[in-house]
Amino acid sequence: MTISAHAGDIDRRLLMDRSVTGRKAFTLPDSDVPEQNLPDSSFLRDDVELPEVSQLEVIRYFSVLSQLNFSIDTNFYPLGSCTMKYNPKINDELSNLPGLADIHPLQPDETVQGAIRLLKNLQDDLGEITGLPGVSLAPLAGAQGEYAGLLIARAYHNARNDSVRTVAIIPDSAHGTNPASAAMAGLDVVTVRSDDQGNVDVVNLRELANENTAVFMLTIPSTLGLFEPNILELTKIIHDVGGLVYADGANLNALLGLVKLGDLGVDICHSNLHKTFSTPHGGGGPGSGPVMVTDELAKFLPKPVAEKTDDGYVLATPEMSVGSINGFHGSFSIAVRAYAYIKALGLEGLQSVSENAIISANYIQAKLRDKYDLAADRYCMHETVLSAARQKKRGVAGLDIAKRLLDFGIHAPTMYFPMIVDEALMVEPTESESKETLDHFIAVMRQIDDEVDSAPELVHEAPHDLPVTRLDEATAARKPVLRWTAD
Amino acid sequence: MTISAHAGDIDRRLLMDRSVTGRKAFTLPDSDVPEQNLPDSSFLRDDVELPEVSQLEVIRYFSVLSQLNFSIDTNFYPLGSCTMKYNPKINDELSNLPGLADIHPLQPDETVQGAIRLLKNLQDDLGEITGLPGVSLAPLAGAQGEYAGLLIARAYHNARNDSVRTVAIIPDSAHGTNPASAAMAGLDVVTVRSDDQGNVDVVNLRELANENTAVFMLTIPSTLGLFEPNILELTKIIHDVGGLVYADGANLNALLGLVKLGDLGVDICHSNLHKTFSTPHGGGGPGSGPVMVTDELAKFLPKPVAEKTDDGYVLATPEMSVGSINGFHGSFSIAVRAYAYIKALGLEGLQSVSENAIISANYIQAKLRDKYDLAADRYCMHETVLSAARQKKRGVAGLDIAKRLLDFGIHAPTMYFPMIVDEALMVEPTESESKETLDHFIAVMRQIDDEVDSAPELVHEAPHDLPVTRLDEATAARKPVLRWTAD
Amino acid sequence: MASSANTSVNHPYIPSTDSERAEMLEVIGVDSLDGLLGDIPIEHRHPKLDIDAGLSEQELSTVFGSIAAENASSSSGYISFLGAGSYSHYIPSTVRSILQRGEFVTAYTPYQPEAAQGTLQVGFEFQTIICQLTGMEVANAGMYDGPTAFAEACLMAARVTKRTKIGVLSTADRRLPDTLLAYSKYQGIEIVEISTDATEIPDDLACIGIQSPNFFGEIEDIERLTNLAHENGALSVVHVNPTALGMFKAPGEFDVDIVTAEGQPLGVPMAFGGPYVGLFACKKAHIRQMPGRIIGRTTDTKGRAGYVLTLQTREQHIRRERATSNICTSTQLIGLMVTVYTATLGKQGIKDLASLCYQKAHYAASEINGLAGFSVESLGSGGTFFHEFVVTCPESVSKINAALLDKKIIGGLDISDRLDNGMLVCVTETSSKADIDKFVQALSQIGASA
Amino acid sequence: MASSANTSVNHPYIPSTDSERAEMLEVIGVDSLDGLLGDIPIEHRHPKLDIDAGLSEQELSTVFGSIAAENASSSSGYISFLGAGSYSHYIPSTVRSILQRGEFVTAYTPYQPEAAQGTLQVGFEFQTIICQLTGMEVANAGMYDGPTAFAEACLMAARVTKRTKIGVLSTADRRLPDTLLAYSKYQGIEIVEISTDATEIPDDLACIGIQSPNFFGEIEDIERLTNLAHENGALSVVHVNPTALGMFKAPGEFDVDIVTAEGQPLGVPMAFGGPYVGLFACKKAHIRQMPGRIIGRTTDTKGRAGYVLTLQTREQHIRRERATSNICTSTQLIGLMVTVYTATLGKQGIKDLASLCYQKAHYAASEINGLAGFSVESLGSGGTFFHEFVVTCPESVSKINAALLDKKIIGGLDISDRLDNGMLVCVTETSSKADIDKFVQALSQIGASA
Ligand SMILES: Cc1ncc(COP(=O)(O)O)c(C=O)c1O
Ligand SMILES: Cc1ncc(COP(=O)(O)O)c(C=O)c1O
Repeated sequence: MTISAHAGDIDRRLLMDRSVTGRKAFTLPDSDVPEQNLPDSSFLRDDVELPEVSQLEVIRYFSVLSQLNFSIDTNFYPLGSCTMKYNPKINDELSNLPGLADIHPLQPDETVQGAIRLLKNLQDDLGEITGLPGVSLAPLAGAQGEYAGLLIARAYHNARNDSVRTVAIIPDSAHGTNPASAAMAGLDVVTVRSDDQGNVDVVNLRELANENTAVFMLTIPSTLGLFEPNILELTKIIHDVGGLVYADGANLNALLGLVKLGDLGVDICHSNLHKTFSTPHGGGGPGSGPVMVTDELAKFLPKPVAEKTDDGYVLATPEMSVGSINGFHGSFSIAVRAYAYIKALGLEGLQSVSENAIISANYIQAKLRDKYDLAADRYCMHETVLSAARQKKRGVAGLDIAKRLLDFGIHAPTMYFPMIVDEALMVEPTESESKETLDHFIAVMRQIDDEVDSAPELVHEAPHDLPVTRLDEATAARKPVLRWTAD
Repeated sequence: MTISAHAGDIDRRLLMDRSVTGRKAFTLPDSDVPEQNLPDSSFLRDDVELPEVSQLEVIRYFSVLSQLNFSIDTNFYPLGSCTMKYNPKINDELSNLPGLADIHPLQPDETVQGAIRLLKNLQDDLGEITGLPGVSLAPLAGAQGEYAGLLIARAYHNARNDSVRTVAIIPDSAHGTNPASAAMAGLDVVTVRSDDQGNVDVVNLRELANENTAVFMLTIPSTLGLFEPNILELTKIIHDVGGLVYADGANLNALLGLVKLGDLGVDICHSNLHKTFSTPHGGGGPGSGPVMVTDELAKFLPKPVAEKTDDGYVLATPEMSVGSINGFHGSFSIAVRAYAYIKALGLEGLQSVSENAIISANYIQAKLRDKYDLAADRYCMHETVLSAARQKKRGVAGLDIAKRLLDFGIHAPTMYFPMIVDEALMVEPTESESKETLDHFIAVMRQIDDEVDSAPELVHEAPHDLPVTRLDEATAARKPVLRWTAD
Repeated sequence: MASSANTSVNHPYIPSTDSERAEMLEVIGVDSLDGLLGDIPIEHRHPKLDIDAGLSEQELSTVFGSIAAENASSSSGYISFLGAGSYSHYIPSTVRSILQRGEFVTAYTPYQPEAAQGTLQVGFEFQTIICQLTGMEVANAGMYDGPTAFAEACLMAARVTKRTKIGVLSTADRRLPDTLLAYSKYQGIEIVEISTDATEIPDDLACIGIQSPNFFGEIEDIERLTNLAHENGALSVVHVNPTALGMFKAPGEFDVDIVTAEGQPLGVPMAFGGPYVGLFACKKAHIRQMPGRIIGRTTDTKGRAGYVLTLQTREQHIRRERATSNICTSTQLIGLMVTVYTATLGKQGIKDLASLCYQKAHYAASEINGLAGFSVESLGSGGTFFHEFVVTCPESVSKINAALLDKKIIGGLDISDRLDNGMLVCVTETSSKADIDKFVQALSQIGASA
Repeated sequence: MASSANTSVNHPYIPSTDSERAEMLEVIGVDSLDGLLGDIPIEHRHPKLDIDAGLSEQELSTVFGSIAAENASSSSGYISFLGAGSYSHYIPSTVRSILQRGEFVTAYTPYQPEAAQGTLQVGFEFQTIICQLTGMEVANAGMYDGPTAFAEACLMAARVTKRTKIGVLSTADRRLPDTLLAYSKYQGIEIVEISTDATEIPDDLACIGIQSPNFFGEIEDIERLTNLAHENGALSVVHVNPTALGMFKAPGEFDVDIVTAEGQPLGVPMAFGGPYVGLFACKKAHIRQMPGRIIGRTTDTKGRAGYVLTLQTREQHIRRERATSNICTSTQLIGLMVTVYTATLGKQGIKDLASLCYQKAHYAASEINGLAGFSVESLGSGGTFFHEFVVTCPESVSKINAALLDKKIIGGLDISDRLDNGMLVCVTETSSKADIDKFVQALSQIGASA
């Protein structure tokens, strides 16, 4: 058999296939205590079949694998709804400081005053930014923040003996976690329509809102990248029927210093620290999804909440807390990074983030609107949802365009979301990218539009030059192979 | 113009070409002291034209560039004479510890006892390994170690009023730094021939050695990867005429715990910590080239030398030191890494390094000798020098084979060195590489030999799939472009 | 053309300059940023914010240095005997080294598999390693943390069995039923406590949730309890400590249905409680009820192997309110840490590690047990413990811990809510014999003066 | 087949196992390792070595932790006012982040340019930045350190002028002539000291070597001295502090022939003195006499730009004993640090940094100058200093420094060998006003009790 001579064709054998009996990458120290009796052998297992490889092989294997990824550090990554911005390296360093990375979550409060102070300051800053001063940093990601928020809403209604409220009204454009979280919270999901401008249909909302309404979950700006022009009316409709307004803050990157959610009638929101506050996505987490609420709702927050007392900082459990939604105090190292980000930017910097995020998205939209349809033909906020409907008619799907972008070293936009937009390509450039990068992206998108007619096979079969071509996802799901096995 | 859609075709514009007025990657703190008067404006310059880029751009630019490199962390790198072994990650970490990375070289000795103790321990270990107990860690790389060693030899002869000794005898197989260092030391270089077995020609050496001989510079094992079978005779010849024997220890990786240079009649040697002692090569340094000498010569060592006294550890200047060969105390952070390497391996581990390095090289040699000529047809030490003479006759040069290896993700061997071997390809696998990697290399080398006949253009035009094809080195030298310029 | 966007500060994280902003605004066709904000109610635009001015990186370092210095940890000379769900282990340099690779750190969830084979292959390795460790057939790519993994496992058992009563062993860490409660509150689930020596269980249980080693460090009789569950049509959900699996029988050997764990001990810093990763493995039969991301192997159009997110119809972005969980962003990077950690330790290392923890903890236990007034207790699960054990003290643990703190020792966890004067002590390979002896001696002194 | 190679230990750094070794030995055709060692005199084979047994990584961490803890530094709460060739500066996170990339760290010298474009392009950037900073036409890719760069520059001047007498300004750091002496000892070179206010120089000088800011921190009159050199057919070699170039005129503005510098201030840890990087720039006319590696731009067979090592005929591996220097392994990775550092600071940052150092140092100087018994001295070069200055103290500097050390202050350098009771004080942006005030107050107390 000939060996492939393509420098990109790397050896992708799995660790267990590389394993050689007796090889090792690590040794443990010898025991320094007198030998202790082992338990009865019925308790004991045989070997654990973990890989046996050298230390160099560990480093080389994972280093080479890493190069197969696109990432912010190496690529423009305009993935809508995901806010793929620069993740400052200093924040990673600070989160790894001795004294922050090596403290135990159950240490007495007096031994972790710095840590709790940091959490308290971050709570305060997030409360200030959103205008919702009650903050718990416990939720481990956006979806958990949503769930915590819904628990709070339910606890609030229950506390008022208002227990018929079992409905969550959710726009048809919402992210999947919204209905999924609502279902976990035992709420029935009722969908409110979007109008032809991409806004929540006010009339429809008025029809749906009633004494069963527990909560209205609104994404601000919406998943179409639009700010609801009728926001005050929407929140009023809900409040008038006794419901609460939940804001999905995944898109907070558009709003820093420009508007406070609390001022708009929002009662509860979450924010993804791994989006707006620049903590690295890590290929799918860890995240952090703090939940912010009005003063009135603060007593329901999940535990813990950092507080300042006369004796110093403490981790407290709010009076009527919805309880523990996870093991300890949330994603502390992520909170450290987010706090560092806020401190580095300061007030003016935060405002500048949103201003530039908005200008960049609108610039792309303005430069591409002659070639690509827009989900809504108006100024957008921090992201623009294009539609490949026109290209689809010419034989090439949104998916193909997304894959073709990869050939140019540009990550694909979010595809086919929000679901209400035909052939959606959701582009979020973020404030981190330079005008040259935006111009390059625009030029590539225009070139791909040309290729739809001039070289459609280039687009259909893309990507051409990545470690793999398109993968057979159907077979993957039909005959799942989910782990290495000996054979 | 069409934009290239090859994911590998990255944007290689230089930083100055990316620079945009007003952009920045960093801010300095504001001054916290009362404003001071500036010097007369005649002292002051205009702006320094450094790049103006964002912080993300700094990270992305260098991250993407890094991926253009082959490296130990990502590739097999059997570059002969260079000992491209695994560079343990823990060593980098240890060298960056606060208390090691942030100490000033001129701090009082009593404030840096740990640092000096480490240097002293490393000196002792190197002295023990080489059998030459006088050690200075001052030299900043192998070549500087050579130069220091030659200064010592000259100082020794001068101290004996033996000042007619102005000749360095150097084998024709020697590395270029040997004659270059000898010239710097004001010595006349006389070349001793190698015999047809790759050994120093004893007869020739006897002819050349005389009362003018200051030093005989021998590489052990030789640059052909061979151990001089007549080593004891060679050193005796030199000692008999009153000369000193200098051993170039670049190839010490073959000898750890197997033989001590001092036992063989060597008076002075250097060792490249960036080879045998696993400190990273960094794309061409930093290195460290400690010089080791007999007790008798220790008083001539370059300063400083770490010593233990009753009052603790001190950095001392030997009695008749050849002086300061650089600014401070040598490559401290490199010494830290090398010391960590020795501590991690211990005696048995060090022996195992050389044993495995030797077995690996001989294994490759045994498996390739039917296809490739050998520089010397005998067992080698830690590296084997192949010759592409046979392939050359079939129309393909050693250089072509080296370049073709790159297509398989394997770094090329050292080419055309030692100069006495026709079409030399010097292969040093090191002990770090697994048998599978060696087998893969062997298979690729055999396949390339096939390609010499079956597909010579593949070999001639290699590499095919790297960021660049072969580069025009002639024009580079004829019309040097050595920096970015505005245009 | 004057533009209010000109007020934007130039910050290292934001490349656009004033003139570029002006240029872009002109292309967009507005005079200023405010031209784009028309949809935001004008009375609420540009509110006042009480946020400090930005800091330079050097200042940031100083500020965080002081914050870190206010905490007591091994780096400030403290020794600690806390465990109870978060453990101090030595993390190999390989883990930190790989964790610095921006290509892993700054990628998103691998929705475009062609551009994410690194993340995906690592996830597949992770799933493999979790299966090997637990002895289970399949695993997902990670949950938020141990307690949420346990809660989701119990809810999954409810879905699989179509029952609504969930039993949790009385010896479990209360964080497990507490999180389960928060996760199941509005789903008509009832949580009941099962005694560790129960020989009968309600016949409508969805599962028995067993923690082993339990909260008190002891190994539970997984086999007996699992059989008991199965006899009653319930599933067995076992929450393990993965380090213990280097030595103790894997749950897979006992026909357990779902295994969960806190992945933190496998190479993840304690970091004041997170981020961690929940491990989740189960029988293949239940795979379509499993929550979380799953990575599968497939082939590309050229027949080459590659990896993709699979079985996505379980997930919220497809199934929405009928998803198996609402989880989206999860813990891929922590999974990478676990993967590099276990690959580094390997077959021998995991064994040696478990043994070292066991030896040291048992040494500490026997020394403490020898002290007047202190005794090591078995809380009824047979008394075989791994690296945590319970000590009853001659006076309140809070007093003892305060006295220990003066000696720069962070004592074991005060569990007086579960046992009078009870302290839960954990010892791992990061405690030297000298540390243990120092602790024992301090206890002895404090005990003597009690 | 028994093989003595079987004694090899299995170590994480060595993958081969006993059976693999045996297999390989069989292919080679020997019974044991010793079969391959026949050329090594048998009586000297396998000597006894007094080297300790190996440590696990965890033990290694502990050992090095204690070593580091024996040193006093900012991380252990000391403040320091040492400079004199190695400077404390804040190093941006970008530098450390890029320095962790194994592709840069673990590559060799770029002898195969197709497989080393990363290293090469960075080197080209480095050369560019050194030219921009110094105002010179060309630069090489780095020397070992500042003093060796200076020594090589003087030797280069001797080659260019074919003269053998080298003048070094009296105000230079003695490390410069000392290293030059060691570098030139056997090359028939004579080193003479030139006074800073000299108006005449010997007419057979190869060069004047000028340090500016000089050892005492003061700016020299580079223009006048360069003119003086040129009038006498000598070259001008100027050794600068690169941080000062953020504010003070670049040597290139004064027709200087060769510029060298210690690159350490540009993002390189002080690390007890190394590794650092020597900066080296000169006029284009002299390029073929330049020592060290040089990277050039060229094109590949497809016409794409790429980078290669060039002008290699100057170097030892080609020219051997007639090379311009013996340097081989150099300081590429430190060059990367300098490149990332300067790219991060950028045009504005280097200016702000120089200004901050200047401001703080001048504040410190004026405060110290106001103390009884202390006075800030100008050593004859006009008195304009950058961030270092000389103080004469009321008693011996060694006593003062000992007293300062008790207060966790590492005082300035004792230069009593050059000036009675002289202390060389350095202040950079890493000293806060509070640090400076603490230092001043401590001096005042010590001075009062003197
Ligand atoms: C609009 C929206 N809501 C909610 C989420 C869920 O957040 P997370 O992934 O952090 O759970 C996301 C993220 O994907 C989102 O884009
Ligand atoms: C045999 C030999 N001698 C000397 C040297 C010079 O060592 P260095 O590059 O560290 O100056 C080398 C390294 O390239 C070498 O291989």
